[in-house]
Amino acid sequence: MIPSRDDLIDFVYAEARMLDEGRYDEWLALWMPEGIYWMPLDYKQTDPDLITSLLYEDQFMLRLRVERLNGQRTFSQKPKSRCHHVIQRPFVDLHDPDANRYVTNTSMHYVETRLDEHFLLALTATHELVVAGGALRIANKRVELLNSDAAFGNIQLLP
Amino acid sequence: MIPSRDDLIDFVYAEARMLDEGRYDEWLALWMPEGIYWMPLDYKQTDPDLITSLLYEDQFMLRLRVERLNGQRTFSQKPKSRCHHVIQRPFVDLHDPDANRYVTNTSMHYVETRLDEHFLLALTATHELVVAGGALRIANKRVELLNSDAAFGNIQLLP
Amino acid sequence: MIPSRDDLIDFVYAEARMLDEGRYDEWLALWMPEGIYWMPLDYKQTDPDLITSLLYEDQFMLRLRVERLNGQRTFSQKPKSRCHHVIQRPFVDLHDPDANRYVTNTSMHYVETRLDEHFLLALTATHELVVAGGALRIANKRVELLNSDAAFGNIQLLP
Amino acid sequence: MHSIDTMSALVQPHQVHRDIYISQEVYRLEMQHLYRNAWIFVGHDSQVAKKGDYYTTQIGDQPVIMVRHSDNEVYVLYNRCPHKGTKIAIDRQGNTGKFFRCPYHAWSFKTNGCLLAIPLKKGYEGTGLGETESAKGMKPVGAVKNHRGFVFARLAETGIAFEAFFGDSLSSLDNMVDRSPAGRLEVAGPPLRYMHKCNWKMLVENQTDTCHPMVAHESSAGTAVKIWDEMGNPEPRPMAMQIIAPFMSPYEFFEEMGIRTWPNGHGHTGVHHSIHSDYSAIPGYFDAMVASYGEDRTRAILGENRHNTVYFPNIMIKGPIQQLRNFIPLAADRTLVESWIYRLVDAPDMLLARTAMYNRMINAPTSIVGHDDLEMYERAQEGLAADGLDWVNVQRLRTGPEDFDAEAIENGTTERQMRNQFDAWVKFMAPQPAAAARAAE
Amino acid sequence: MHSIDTMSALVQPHQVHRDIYISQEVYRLEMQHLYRNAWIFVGHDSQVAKKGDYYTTQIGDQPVIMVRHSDNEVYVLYNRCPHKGTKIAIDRQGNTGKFFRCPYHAWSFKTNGCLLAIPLKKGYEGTGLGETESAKGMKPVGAVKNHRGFVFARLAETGIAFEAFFGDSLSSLDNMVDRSPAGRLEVAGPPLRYMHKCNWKMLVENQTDTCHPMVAHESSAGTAVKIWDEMGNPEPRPMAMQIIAPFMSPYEFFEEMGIRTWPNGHGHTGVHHSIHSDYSAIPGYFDAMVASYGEDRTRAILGENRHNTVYFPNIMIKGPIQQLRNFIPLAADRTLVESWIYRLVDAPDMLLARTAMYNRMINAPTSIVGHDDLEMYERAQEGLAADGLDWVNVQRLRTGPEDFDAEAIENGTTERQMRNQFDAWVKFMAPQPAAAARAAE
Amino acid sequence: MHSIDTMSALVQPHQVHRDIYISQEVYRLEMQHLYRNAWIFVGHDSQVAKKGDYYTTQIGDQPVIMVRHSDNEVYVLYNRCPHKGTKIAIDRQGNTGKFFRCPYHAWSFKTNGCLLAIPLKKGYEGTGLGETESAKGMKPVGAVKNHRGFVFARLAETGIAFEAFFGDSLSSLDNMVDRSPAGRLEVAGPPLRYMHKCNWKMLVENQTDTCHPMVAHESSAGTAVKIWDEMGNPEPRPMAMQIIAPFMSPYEFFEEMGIRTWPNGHGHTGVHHSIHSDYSAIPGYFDAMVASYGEDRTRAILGENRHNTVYFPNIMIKGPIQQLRNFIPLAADRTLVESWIYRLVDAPDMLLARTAMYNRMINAPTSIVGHDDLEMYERAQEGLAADGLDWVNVQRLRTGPEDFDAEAIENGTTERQMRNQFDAWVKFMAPQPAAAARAAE
Ligand code: FES
Ligand code: FES
Ligand code: FES
Ligand SMILES: [Fe+3]
Ligand SMILES: [Fe+3]
Ligand SMILES: [Fe+3]
Repeated sequence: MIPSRDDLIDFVYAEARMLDEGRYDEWLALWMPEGIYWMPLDYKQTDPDLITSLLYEDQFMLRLRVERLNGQRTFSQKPKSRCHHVIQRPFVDLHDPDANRYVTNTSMHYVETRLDEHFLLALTATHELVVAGGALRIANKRVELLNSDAAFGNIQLLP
Repeated sequence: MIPSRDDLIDFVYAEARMLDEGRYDEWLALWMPEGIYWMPLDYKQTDPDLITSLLYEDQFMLRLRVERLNGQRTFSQKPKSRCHHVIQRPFVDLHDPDANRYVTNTSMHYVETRLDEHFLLALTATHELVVAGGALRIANKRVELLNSDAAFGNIQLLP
Repeated sequence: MIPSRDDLIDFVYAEARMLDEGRYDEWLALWMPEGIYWMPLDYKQTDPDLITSLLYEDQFMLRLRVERLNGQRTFSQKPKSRCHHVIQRPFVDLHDPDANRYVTNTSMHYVETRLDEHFLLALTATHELVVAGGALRIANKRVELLNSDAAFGNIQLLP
Repeated sequence: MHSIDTMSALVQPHQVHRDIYISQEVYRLEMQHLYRNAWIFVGHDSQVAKKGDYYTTQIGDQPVIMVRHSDNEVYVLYNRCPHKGTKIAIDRQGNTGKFFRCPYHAWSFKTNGCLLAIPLKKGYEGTGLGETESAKGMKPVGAVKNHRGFVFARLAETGIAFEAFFGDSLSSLDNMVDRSPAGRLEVAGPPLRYMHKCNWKMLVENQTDTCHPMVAHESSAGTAVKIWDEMGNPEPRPMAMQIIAPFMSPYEFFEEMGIRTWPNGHGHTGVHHSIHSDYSAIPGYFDAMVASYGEDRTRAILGENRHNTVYFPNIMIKGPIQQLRNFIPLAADRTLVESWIYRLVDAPDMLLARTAMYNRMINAPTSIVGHDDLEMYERAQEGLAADGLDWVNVQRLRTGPEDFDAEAIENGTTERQMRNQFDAWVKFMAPQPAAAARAAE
Repeated sequence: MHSIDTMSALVQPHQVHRDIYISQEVYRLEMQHLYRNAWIFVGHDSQVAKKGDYYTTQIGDQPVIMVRHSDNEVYVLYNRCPHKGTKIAIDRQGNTGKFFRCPYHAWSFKTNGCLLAIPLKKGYEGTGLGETESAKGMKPVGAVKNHRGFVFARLAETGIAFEAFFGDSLSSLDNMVDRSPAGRLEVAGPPLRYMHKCNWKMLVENQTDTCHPMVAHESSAGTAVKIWDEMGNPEPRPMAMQIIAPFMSPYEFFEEMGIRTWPNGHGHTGVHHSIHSDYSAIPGYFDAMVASYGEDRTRAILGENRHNTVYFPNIMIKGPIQQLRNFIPLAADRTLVESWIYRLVDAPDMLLARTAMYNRMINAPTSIVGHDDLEMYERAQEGLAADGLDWVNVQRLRTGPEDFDAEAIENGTTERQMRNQFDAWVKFMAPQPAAAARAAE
Repeated sequence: MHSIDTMSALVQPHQVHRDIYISQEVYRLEMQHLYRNAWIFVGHDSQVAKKGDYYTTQIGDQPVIMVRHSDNEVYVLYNRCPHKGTKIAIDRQGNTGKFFRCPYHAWSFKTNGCLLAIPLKKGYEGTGLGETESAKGMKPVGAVKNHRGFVFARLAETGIAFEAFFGDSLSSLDNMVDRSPAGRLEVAGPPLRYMHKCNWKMLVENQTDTCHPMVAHESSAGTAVKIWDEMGNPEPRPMAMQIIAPFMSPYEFFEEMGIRTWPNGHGHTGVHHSIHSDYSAIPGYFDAMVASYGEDRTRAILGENRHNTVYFPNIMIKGPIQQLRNFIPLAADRTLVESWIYRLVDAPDMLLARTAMYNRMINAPTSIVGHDDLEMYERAQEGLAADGLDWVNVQRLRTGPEDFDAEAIENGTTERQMRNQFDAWVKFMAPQPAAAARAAE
């Protein structure tokens, strides 16, 4: 199966919706086993390994994050946070069926709220997608906050 | 006339623009006579009737709302508020020409401003559309604020 | 070359991305020599000349603005500001190949950040485009802030 | 600089000083004295129907938890762990089972606040923990009273008794409850939460301000009447029109409506009739009432059409539609208004449907009527910053000295109830007499 | 803790204490004393051209309305209803017809503030309302003066007279107005509104700070010159270059420009020439002036090229380009700058076009030149939090005692005008002499 | 109202008054006294490796610049221009070459702060500028000490000496540095910056609060263990599990871990072992250490597994993983936490990789473990507003009088280190003895 550019774009829209609707099992199922969710700390950071990131998580950590959200003793989630994306139409930066590599670039605003507080993050997501098992999958996802080096309070859900 | 998915999407974009440009007569004309504009108060609220909503308005109430905005003695609108939408591409959740039922789901940010104040609402709108008189019409519109149970000041215009 | 509606839309997306990525030389190259970037001060302002605007700049002023950003002695840009757009799908308001005139209308949110501060502007951009040298060019760009008459701190980069 | 001793100087019989609305110092003194000495509404016991159910809220600026204990009584506890101060509960409501457990170090407490257990307790042997306040557990407030489902509390250990504080004003609350064939109300959903950038007292005064509707609400109610006119006044008028149209009633209507004041700052509009009088009857309701109360008693109950009853200091109820509004003071210039509605147990749903419609039409942040009012409050909060005039006038229909310790009924456009509130304000801002204290024991 | 008595200690001849900029207490004292005692700019009478036209603004922290009364005079009233304090008008401007009507209970007032009517007035019979301040209506400020279209007001009932306060400094204002062949200005559109997170005095001082342009504006003006160079300096230079290039003038230019100070804190740069001197002539303008004034007078008027004239405490005008900047103090660390421009009646539009361009290029929140300055102010506001040094230095070219009651002209790089402002600051922060008060009657 | 004299009354041996956490007045007094008298962490000298390198930060509420001077020493200067107060540098870091230049009027300063030049200097001839503080340039702080790369400063001119203040507690810092085969650390990237709406002391106390992990972190660490279980506990456990699992260790583990306190408020957990003990060995590291130190010394260095070492008042280091956390007080209810990591020069990258992972997993605003803790702090900040109880309890394992001037080792679950901090808090909030001052000369 060779995804069209629209397939890639639809995939990114659908992924954001899964997160907003809290459909985390479906969301985890989108990932390749080696997939990494990376949110750099430094602006234009290139090294994920030897300097700190905000997130650099494999499937185990992502699963832990998701399961924790529903834990009975997860006090920072009583009451629960909610999140919401408004994403601009993704750019398809790479569409290479032969290499089975697809890359999109998406500007978005992410709002997270809990009780009477809420905050907005302006960010750009880069999705590395591949086709596996006849469907698109996330090989890697990089989320760059416009002000990644600013001071933040809790960011509890996932942009 | 059978609307394409793009027709549905274009309709939602066009509706938001009418509201931002204050073309309220055109906007009211989009509605079916029985159409209800519903903005729940409770998160995931299902009952519009026996618990409070933020808005649950029929065509009479919507017309009242619109006419009031231009009243000479409408002090809360001197000076006038302005509003602005940035909407994500709508999802077409239902496209059923046989039943003449069409449903879209749209993430959006709504900004309202007056004098030096302004606020942003993150919300998801669900449009129930039908074809009537050869054109798309709003059968019902549901607007879910991400933080519908938060405390708000005046929200004077319409998301 | 006759641009399709999608070409016009893609152009507006691409322009916003250039600004966010600081590709200013490319961006300046998009403009016609007589092109004016206008940001009115008054709501629905019609006269750019005899009352004040926030911006009404020709190519010389835009080039000055861009070169200043990288100056060694530009203290208000040490550290640098960053900006980010999330734009709604542009409306094509005019598509007139015969007159070689094309107009789009685009709702967008603009976020600018520096150090720990950031602010969001809700605005609507009107692009007047023409085809020149076989490519789309900006004949004029008008940016209307929803609250253009509000009080602002520094707005250092370009929506 | 204000102090507790200067407070009485802010109130004159015919006017009050603007600092009462704009001074943050006065606000702090209100929290320390008025909101400690007076009985404050906490919540409705149907919000904590089952044992272990809790609801987190505040009394003045004090975070508290209302909880149903194993003895089935409702307790009100400070929301503060006696170990290091952590709030025990953050959710607006929930069920904690048989005990509370602090999320930080797991000290646990019975639902009446008593300390239940401390992990690794041996660490406190020989430390004298037992002599500290901390060992007592979560502290309860000074006094709690559940009046037919409505829970009030007094923070102060001693002070005026519940009955002495409210006296005959409870007749409005009773009438609201009596309107249920079962004599019981149940909360219906969450409240509207409407933020006001103004002082809380402006909202309370507005509840008996009968000279503003035809002016301030002309934009909403007046337009509604106009549109209905253009539509040819079709009958029957829909609920929406029944609700909004009366806001345009003429001055005479409000004059004749009448206002009653009770001691300690309580009072109500609508002695003789109200904007709620002409709501069309709901099928089946009258019969259900008669079945419970008999016809005479039913007519007596439904005959009351009290409009707004103010319970000093900061709530208002509408008996005929089972609505309660809580004006929560957050700062001198910040008030959160919660608007609650209640179901009349055993009455037809249609009454609740009308009440829900009233709540959203009139009191939502999205309500056109609410916009009219908020605009006035926020304009006043800003206007009072002007040095042009230090006093706010409240003397309409005050032709001589007034005795607020006596119940009185007057012309519906008097500002007497506002004066009554300020009389009580001075009384409960002051140190409370030991006598009253004894009485409360 | 600061009090009115400690204020003079904050000012020394050669330096001022940082608390003058960063203490919120000092800010409050400024609002209560300085902004009451001094004459403050309110607006231009062309903003309220017709009877009933009003414009809402503030004097210090006082909300006021400037309105054209039926007698065609301009009145300045506190924007506060005498009933319960509601702001009478919220729009920035409008026309209220023959009277103001409060939106809350419809009390109405003539456009000079006098109470006109109260609905259901009989409700006040026998109440003694007549004896209250409220019965007088909307209160006017202490004194108002319309000087050739520019409206100033003094909040205090008594105090220094307008002429005594401004004296010969009015020559700058007069020159700006004289530049209209009709001797009249008209406001041209809304002002730029630029928020500064710094103290208002930093902005006022910057108006005569002639040692900063070549440094702080190198990034904008310097880059402009560089680019123009690269383009081969084509002539004629466009307006934009004529406007921005002079910011890079050398120190000598500013030294020779000269600075004049007048009593009571007023003063200006550009005694002999200014950055506005070399603006290219506008076709038809000179002839129009000669037609009105004759040639000699015309040359005299246009010969003045005063750069920035500071009217103490908080405005600056640029006569040659008809611009006025109002530095509105919102807090110790918050200042709103409004930049207004005016049309020279009967002069060619091209002059106004240049002025509009100057305004947006130099003073907009989007202006690269504005960015240079704001960065300095906000850095200073933060830097003054450092305990390293308690004083701000203002002693450039102060070689001995100075008498600010005498007009003086000095080297253009002196900080004398800053010192002059602080001399006036101490004077008008203090209680005003009764003598001056009498003089004002 | 609080004053410096009332501070000691806020601390009792077994409990501390809530105002220590919630009073903004107490916060201001802390800035004026505690943060002036104590030695505060500024930064690591590898952040300013080359001459002219600077780093902008703060000491308490004072903006300062750490800079490498031409003599290769690190200086700490107030970030404030002596002319008009402009901050000299705004970037978080940079290189200024041979001198600083103020962006407003171009006064320039050597990198040790001394005034270098003033443009148009003749303007100050005969003004007496030389006699002012301004002429001295950018003011340096009272005292600076670079201990093996870690730069500390004391704002006060006189006071306790560095060695007297830290004493034997430096053994933790030394051990962290010794873990580099080269005996040197280098900063690795920017710090995490995590905003907390709570008092800074809550965070410092939490560093030795060994009774909270198994409770507050059950949600994160407990869930990790559970998931790993479901996966059948595959070995070897990945780094992530090695890092997070120990948070669920039982009380016994923390009891036996032990706590040591030193005079002046310093102390650490993990005397005998810690949650870092069982990290799997990193290939090549041990050999590299032996090559530098020999085997015995290497075993001694790596044998130390101190968990958290608190350096009073506001930093914590983790020697085994080369992490430093700076709890920066912004207000009574606002604290910015910076979490820094360092590279062990000449050690394998894998150690730094593990440290970077620890930092993001445990201390990022996006960290699930961080969410657990912040929730507790912010709940406590709000809960302390409750009047229910004025005191915060700190008496675990305090069975009698304690002498904090003597080093002590106790059961790992004691709150002695918290008490030790408050003992030092009282000491350094008070005026410092001249004796100590002399000692410092
Ligand atoms: S704070 Fe509640 S148990 Fe420690
Ligand atoms: S407040 Fe203005 S009329 Fe009542
Ligand atoms: S403020 Fe630094 S040189 Fe003037
Ligand atoms: Fe009302
Ligand atoms: Fe400047
Ligand atoms: Fe922890």
